[in-house]
Amino acid sequence: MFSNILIYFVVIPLLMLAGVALSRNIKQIRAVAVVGSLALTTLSVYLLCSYLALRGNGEAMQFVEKWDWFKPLHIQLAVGVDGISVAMLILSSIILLTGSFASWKIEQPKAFFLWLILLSTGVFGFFISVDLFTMFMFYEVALIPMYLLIGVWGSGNKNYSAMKLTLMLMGGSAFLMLGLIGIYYHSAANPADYTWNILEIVKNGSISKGWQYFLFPMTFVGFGVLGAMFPFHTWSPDGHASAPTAVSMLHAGVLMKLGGYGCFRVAIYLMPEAAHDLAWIFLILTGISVVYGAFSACVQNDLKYINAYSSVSHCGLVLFAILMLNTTAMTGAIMQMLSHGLMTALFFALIGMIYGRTHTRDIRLMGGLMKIMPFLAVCYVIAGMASLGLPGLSGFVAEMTIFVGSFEHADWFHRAFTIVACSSIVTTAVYILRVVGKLLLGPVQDEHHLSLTDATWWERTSTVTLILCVAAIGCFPNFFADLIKFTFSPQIFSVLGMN
Amino acid sequence: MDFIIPLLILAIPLFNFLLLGIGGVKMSHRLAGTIGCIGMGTVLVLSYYTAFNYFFSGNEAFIIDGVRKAATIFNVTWLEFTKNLVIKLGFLLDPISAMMLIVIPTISFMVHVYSLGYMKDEKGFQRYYAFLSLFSFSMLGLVVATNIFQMYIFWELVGASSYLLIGFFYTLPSAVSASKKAFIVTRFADLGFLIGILILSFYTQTFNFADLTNNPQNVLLSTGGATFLGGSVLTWALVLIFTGGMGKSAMMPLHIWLPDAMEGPTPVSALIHAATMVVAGVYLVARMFPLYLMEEFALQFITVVGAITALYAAIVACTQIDIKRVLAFSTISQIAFMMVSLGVARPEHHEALGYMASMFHLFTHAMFKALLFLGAGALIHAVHSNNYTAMGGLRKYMPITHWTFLIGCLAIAGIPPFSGFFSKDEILSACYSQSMFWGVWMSIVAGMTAFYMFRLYFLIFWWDTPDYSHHHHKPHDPKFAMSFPLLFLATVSVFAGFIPFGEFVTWNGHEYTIHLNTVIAVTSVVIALLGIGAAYVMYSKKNEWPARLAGLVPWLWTAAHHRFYWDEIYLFITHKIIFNGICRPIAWFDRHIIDGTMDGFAYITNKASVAIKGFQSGKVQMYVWWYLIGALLLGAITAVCWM
Amino acid sequence: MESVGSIIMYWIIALSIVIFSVLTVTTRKILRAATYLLFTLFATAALYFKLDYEFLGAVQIAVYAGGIVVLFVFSILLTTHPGDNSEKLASRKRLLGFSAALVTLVVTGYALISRCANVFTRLPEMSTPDMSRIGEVLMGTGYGELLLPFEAISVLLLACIIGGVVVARKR
Amino acid sequence: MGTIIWYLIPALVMFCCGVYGFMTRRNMIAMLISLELMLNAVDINFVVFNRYLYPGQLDGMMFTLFAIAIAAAETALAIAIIINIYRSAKNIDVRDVTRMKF
Repeated sequence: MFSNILIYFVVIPLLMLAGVALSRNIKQIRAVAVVGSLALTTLSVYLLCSYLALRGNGEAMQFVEKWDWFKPLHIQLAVGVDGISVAMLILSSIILLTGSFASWKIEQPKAFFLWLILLSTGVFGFFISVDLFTMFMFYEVALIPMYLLIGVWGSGNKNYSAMKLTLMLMGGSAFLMLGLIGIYYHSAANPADYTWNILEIVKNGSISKGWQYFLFPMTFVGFGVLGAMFPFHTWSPDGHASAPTAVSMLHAGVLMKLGGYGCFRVAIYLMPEAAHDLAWIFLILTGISVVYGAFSACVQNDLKYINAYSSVSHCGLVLFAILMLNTTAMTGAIMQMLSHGLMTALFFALIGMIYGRTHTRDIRLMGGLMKIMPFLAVCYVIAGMASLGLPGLSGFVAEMTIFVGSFEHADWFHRAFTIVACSSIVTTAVYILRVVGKLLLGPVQDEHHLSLTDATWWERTSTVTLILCVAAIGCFPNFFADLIKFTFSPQIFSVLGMN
Repeated sequence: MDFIIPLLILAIPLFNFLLLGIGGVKMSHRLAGTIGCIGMGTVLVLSYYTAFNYFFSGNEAFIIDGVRKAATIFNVTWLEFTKNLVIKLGFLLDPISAMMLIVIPTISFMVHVYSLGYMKDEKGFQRYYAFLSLFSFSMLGLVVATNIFQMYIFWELVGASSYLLIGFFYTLPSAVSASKKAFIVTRFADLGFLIGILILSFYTQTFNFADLTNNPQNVLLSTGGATFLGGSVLTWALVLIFTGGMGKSAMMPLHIWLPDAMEGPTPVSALIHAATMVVAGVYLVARMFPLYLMEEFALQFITVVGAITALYAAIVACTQIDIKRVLAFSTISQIAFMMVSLGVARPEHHEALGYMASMFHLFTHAMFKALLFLGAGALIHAVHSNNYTAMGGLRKYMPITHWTFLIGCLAIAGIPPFSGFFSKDEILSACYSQSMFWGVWMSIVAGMTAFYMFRLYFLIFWWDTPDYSHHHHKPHDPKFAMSFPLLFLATVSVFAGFIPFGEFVTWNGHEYTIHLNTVIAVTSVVIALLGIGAAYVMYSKKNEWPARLAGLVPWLWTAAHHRFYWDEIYLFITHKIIFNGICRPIAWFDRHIIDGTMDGFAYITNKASVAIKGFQSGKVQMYVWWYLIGALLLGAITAVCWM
Repeated sequence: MESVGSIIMYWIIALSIVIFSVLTVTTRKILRAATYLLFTLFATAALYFKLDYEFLGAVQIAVYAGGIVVLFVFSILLTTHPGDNSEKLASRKRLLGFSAALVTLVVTGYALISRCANVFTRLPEMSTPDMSRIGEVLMGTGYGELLLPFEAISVLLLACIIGGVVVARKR
Repeated sequence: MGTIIWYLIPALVMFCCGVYGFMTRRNMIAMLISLELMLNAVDINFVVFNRYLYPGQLDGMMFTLFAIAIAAAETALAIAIIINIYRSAKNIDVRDVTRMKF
C-alpha cells in the first residue's frame, strides 16, 4: 500500500495532524505546518516529474491502484492521477503552504491548524481518488471543517455565513450523493459487477441515455454549487467575506476547484452523451455567472465581496469552458482553475493582510495605501493585473485558451455565448481598476492609516510565492497546457469523441 | 540574420524593467537613470543596426530582385491551442517593422534622456524608468509580432504600461481616473480586437501574418461565404480588429481617453501618447493591409472614421486651453490622417500610395510630435502650469525651446522643407487620387492643423508677456539633458522629409519613387500658409479678435471647448446606464432575489421548526400522549391496509 | 384438560396481577404503590413458574422483587416525607390517562381477541429447561447463542453503575 | 384455561394500568413504577409466546432475562437522576422538570 506515491498525499496531512496535535506551542505548530506543506509541495513536484516520465504508456491514469474497503458495496480506496489531477495537487499544496504562512499569527493556532489540515486532507484525497465513494467522502471531509473555521475564526456576520455556506454546500452534496448512487446502480450490466471506480464505469459504459439525462444534472448541479454556478453562488460572497484569510485562500483557491474538477471528472467524463445534449442549459447558467458576477463586483464596496463576485465570474468561466466539450476549451478550463486558484488566493491573502492592518474592508474608507504599504499594494496591483488578464500573468493564457476553444463551435448559440463571456474582460478591468484606484491610489483617506506598516517576512513569503507561480503559468503556459491537454488526447480521452 | 541581436532588443528592456522594478527601491536616482538610459541606448544601437541591415545589406532573406521580403528571425512556440492555432513569440522583420525599430528606440531613448532632467527629484524615479522600460519592451514586441496573437499580447502590455505611466502621480485623483479611463476604453476596444481575432482565426486556422497576408484570396475563400447580419464574416472580423486599432489610436468615438491621458508625466505623453503607442492602430491596419484590400467596406469604414476624427479633433484643438490637450487633439487628428491615408490606399491608384504615405507620416509625425511634447514639457517645467494663459512672450526667455517648437509647428503645418510637408503631401495626393471629396476634406483639416498649431505657438511665445516675477526664477531654457533631445528631434524633423521613403516602405515591397504632385503640393502649402496667417493675425499680439470671434458663434465655441460633450456622454453611459442601470440592479437582484430565495428556504425551515417545537414541551406525559396517538394511527393504518 | 388445581392457580395469579396492577397505579400513597408493585411482580414470577420457566421466575423474584423494588423503596424513603400523600388528581388529567389506557385496552384487546381467541388452545408439552442448557445458550457463541448480547448487557450495567455514581454523587 | 389468550389478557390489563399510571402520576418515582408495570407486561408476552409457539427453545425467555437486566439498569439510573433532581429541587414533581424542552 505504501509503495504507491499517491497515498502519501493523505498520509502526510495525517502525520501533520498528529504533529499539530502533539505540538506544545505556536512555534512547533508553525514548524509542523510549514514543513508538512513543503513536503507536500515537494511530493507534488516529484509526482509531476514521474507522471511526465510515465504518461506515454497509453493508460488514462497513472499510479492506479485500488484496495478493497467495503466489499459488499464494492467500495474501494482507488487512486490514480492524470495530468489534471497532478496540476490540481500542485495547486493545492502551494496554496496550503502559502496559507500556512498567511495564518502565522492566528489565534488558537492548534485548533485552527488541525481543522485546516483536515480540510486539506480532504482536498488531497479528493484529487487522488478515482473511486466515486471515497471521492465523495473526501469531498465531505473538505467541506465540514469549513463551518468551524469560519464560525470560530471568522469575522463579521460569521455565524450566518458559516451556516449558509455549509448548508448550501451540503444541499449540493445531497444532489451529488443521489447522482453518485444512481451512477453506482448503473455502473455495470450485472449487479455483481457494480463498481464505484470511475475508470471501470467508463470501460463498462452501461449508463443508459435515459438515466444519464437524470444523473448528469444531479452531479453537475451538485458539484456546480461548489463551483459557484448561478444561481447557487450566494454562499460565496458571504462565506468568503467572513472567513479568515487562510480559509478564504484555500476555499476560493482550492475548494471551488473541487467543483469544477468534479463536474469534469464525474458529470462529463462518465455521462458524455447527456453532457452533449444538456450542455446548453448549463451553458446559459454559467454564461450568466460570468457576466453577472463581473457586473455585481463593479458596485460592491467590501473588498472580499468584490473578490468573491469576481470568483463567481471566473469560476463560471471554468464551468462554461468545461461545457464547451472540446479539447482546447477544456484545457483552458483547467488552466483557468489553476490560474484562478493562485490569483484568488493571492487576492485573499492580500485582503487579509490589509484588513489585519486597517481593520476595515470598505474601500470607501481607505485610499492611498500605495504610499503606506507599497509592497502589499504592488502585489495587489499584480494580482489585479493577473485577474484582468494581463499577458505574462496566468489569467491571460487561461482566458484566451477558453475563448479560442469556445469559438471552435461553429453554431451561433455557442458563439454568442463566447462573445458574451469575452465581454467579461472589460467588466473585470472595470472593477479591478476601480478597487485599485480607490484602495491603493489617490490621497490617503484615513490619517490613522499613516502609521501602518508594510508586510512582514512571512507575509512576503506567502505573496511572493503566489506571484511567482502566477507569473510562471503566465510566462510558460505551454508546459501547463501540454500537461493538461495530454489528458484529453483522443486515444485516452475517447469518451466524448472530441477533436 | 542571427537571432541574438533581435532577441537582445527585446530582452534588454524587459531585463531593465525587472531590475529597476524589483531592485529599484534600493537604487539611487542617478544609478536607476543611468541603467535606464544605457539600456535604451544599447537597444537604440542594436535596432539601428538591425534596421540598416534589413534595408541596406541586400541579404537574400530581406530583398530579392528589388522586392523587400518579410523575414522571420525567430519564432518560438509559446502556447499551443490546437495544432494550427499556435501562439508563437517571434521577431518579424519587414519594411514597416524595421521602420518602427528606428522610430521607437529613437523616441524612447530621447525620452529616457529627457526624463533625467524632467523627472529629477520626483518620488518614484526608479519606478518611472522601470515602467518606461516595460513600455519599450511591449511596444517593440508589438511591432515585431509574427502573428496576430503575439500582437494582441503586446497590445495588452502596452495598454497596461500606458495605464501605469498615466497614473504615475498616483496620489492625484485626476491622474488615477485618467489612467483608469485610458485602460478601460482601450480594453473595450480590445474586446472587438479579440473577437475579430477569434473570427478570423476560426476560418483561416492560423494566426500568422505571413499566412494571412501572403494569400488574402485564400482567407476570403476559407470563410466559405459565411455572412452575419448582412456583412461577410471577413468584413466583420476586419472591422472588429480595426476597432482595437480605434481604441489604441484614439479614433472617434473611442478617443476620449487620450486627452485625459495627458495627466501623465509629459515625457510619457511624448513617448506613448504621441509617437508610438497611439500609432499602434495604424500599424495594425498596415500590418494586415493586404487583407483589408479584400474588403472594400472595411477600408471605407476606416476612411470615414479617420476623416470624421480628423475634422473633429482639429476643431476641438482650436479651443483648448491646456497646451498638452491641444497637442493631444492634434495627435488624434494626425493619426486620423494616417488612418484615412490607409483607407484610401488602393493598389490601382499609384501602387497604394496611401500606404506608403501613412507610414511616412507615422515616421515624421513621431519625430515632430515627440519634439512638440518635449518642448511643451520644457515649457511646463519653466512656468509650472499646463495652460497657455500662464504663458506668453516666452520666446525671449527660452530661445532653444522656442526655435525647436517652431520647427515642430512648421513641420506639422506642412511647410516645406520640413518633414511634415512631404508626408502630408503624399497623404493628400492619395486622398485626391481616390476621391475628390476626401481630398478636399483632408485639405481643410490640414489648413486647420496649421491654424491651431500656430495659435498655440503664438499664444505661448508671443501674445502678451504675463508677470513671471512671482516665480522663484524667470522661465529659462532647460538643462542639457532636456535640451539635447529637443535639438536632436528638431534636426530630424527638418531633414526627415528628404528620406526617399518609397524606396523602403511600400505595401508590396516593390520600390516606389515619390514624385511631388505640384498642384497638390502648392495648394496644401497655400492652405497651410493661410492657416498660419490667420493665426498670426489673431494671436501674434494681444487683441480682442479671438474673444470676438468666439462670441460670434458662442454655441460652437462652447461645444468645441467641451469637446462636443463626448466625456459627458460617456459619463452618462457608464455611470447612469451601466453602473446605476445594470450593475446596481444586478447587485440588488443578487442580494435580494437570489440570495433572498436561499434565505427564504432557511426562513421557511426555521419557521416550520418554531411552529412545531411546541411538541417538545418537556412534559414527559405529553410525549406519551403523542406517542400513543402515533402508535394508534399506525395501527389503524396497518389494520385498514390489512383488511 | 388441565387439572383443577392448575385452573385455580391460574385464577389466583391472573386476578392478583390485575388487582395489584390496578392498585399500584391508583393508590395515593407512594410507598403502598411500591408494595403493590412488589405483589404484581411476585404474581408475574408465579406465572413464570406456572409456565415451567423456573429459572426465569427465580430471576424475577431475585432481581425485580428483591433488587428493584428495594431500590424503589429506598428512593421513596429518601425523597418523600412520611405521611405525604400525592395530591388529588385533577379530573381532566385522570380522564386523559384513563381514556388513553382504555383506548389501548380496547384496541389491543380487540386485536388480541379477534385474532388469538381460538388459536393455541393447548399448552404444549415442555420440560423445564435445565440450567446447563440455559448456561450454554447464554454463554455460547454458536448460532442462536447469546454471548455477545450478554457482554453488551454487562457493559450496559457497568455504564449504569458509573452513570449512577456520577449522577447521584454529591458535588 | 389452556388458550394463550388467557395469559395475554392479564398482561394487557397490566400494561394498560402502566399506561394510566404513567400518564396521570406526577411523582417521578410513581411514574417509574408504572413504567416497570409496562415492562413487566411485555416480559410476560415474550414468555407466553415462547412457551406456546416454540416450546423447546429459549429465545423468548432469554429476551425476558435481558429485559429484566436492562430494566434493573435503567431503574438504577433513573433513580439516581431522580435523587439528583430532588437534591436540587427538593421535589420530584415531573411538572417541574421541563427544562429540557425546545
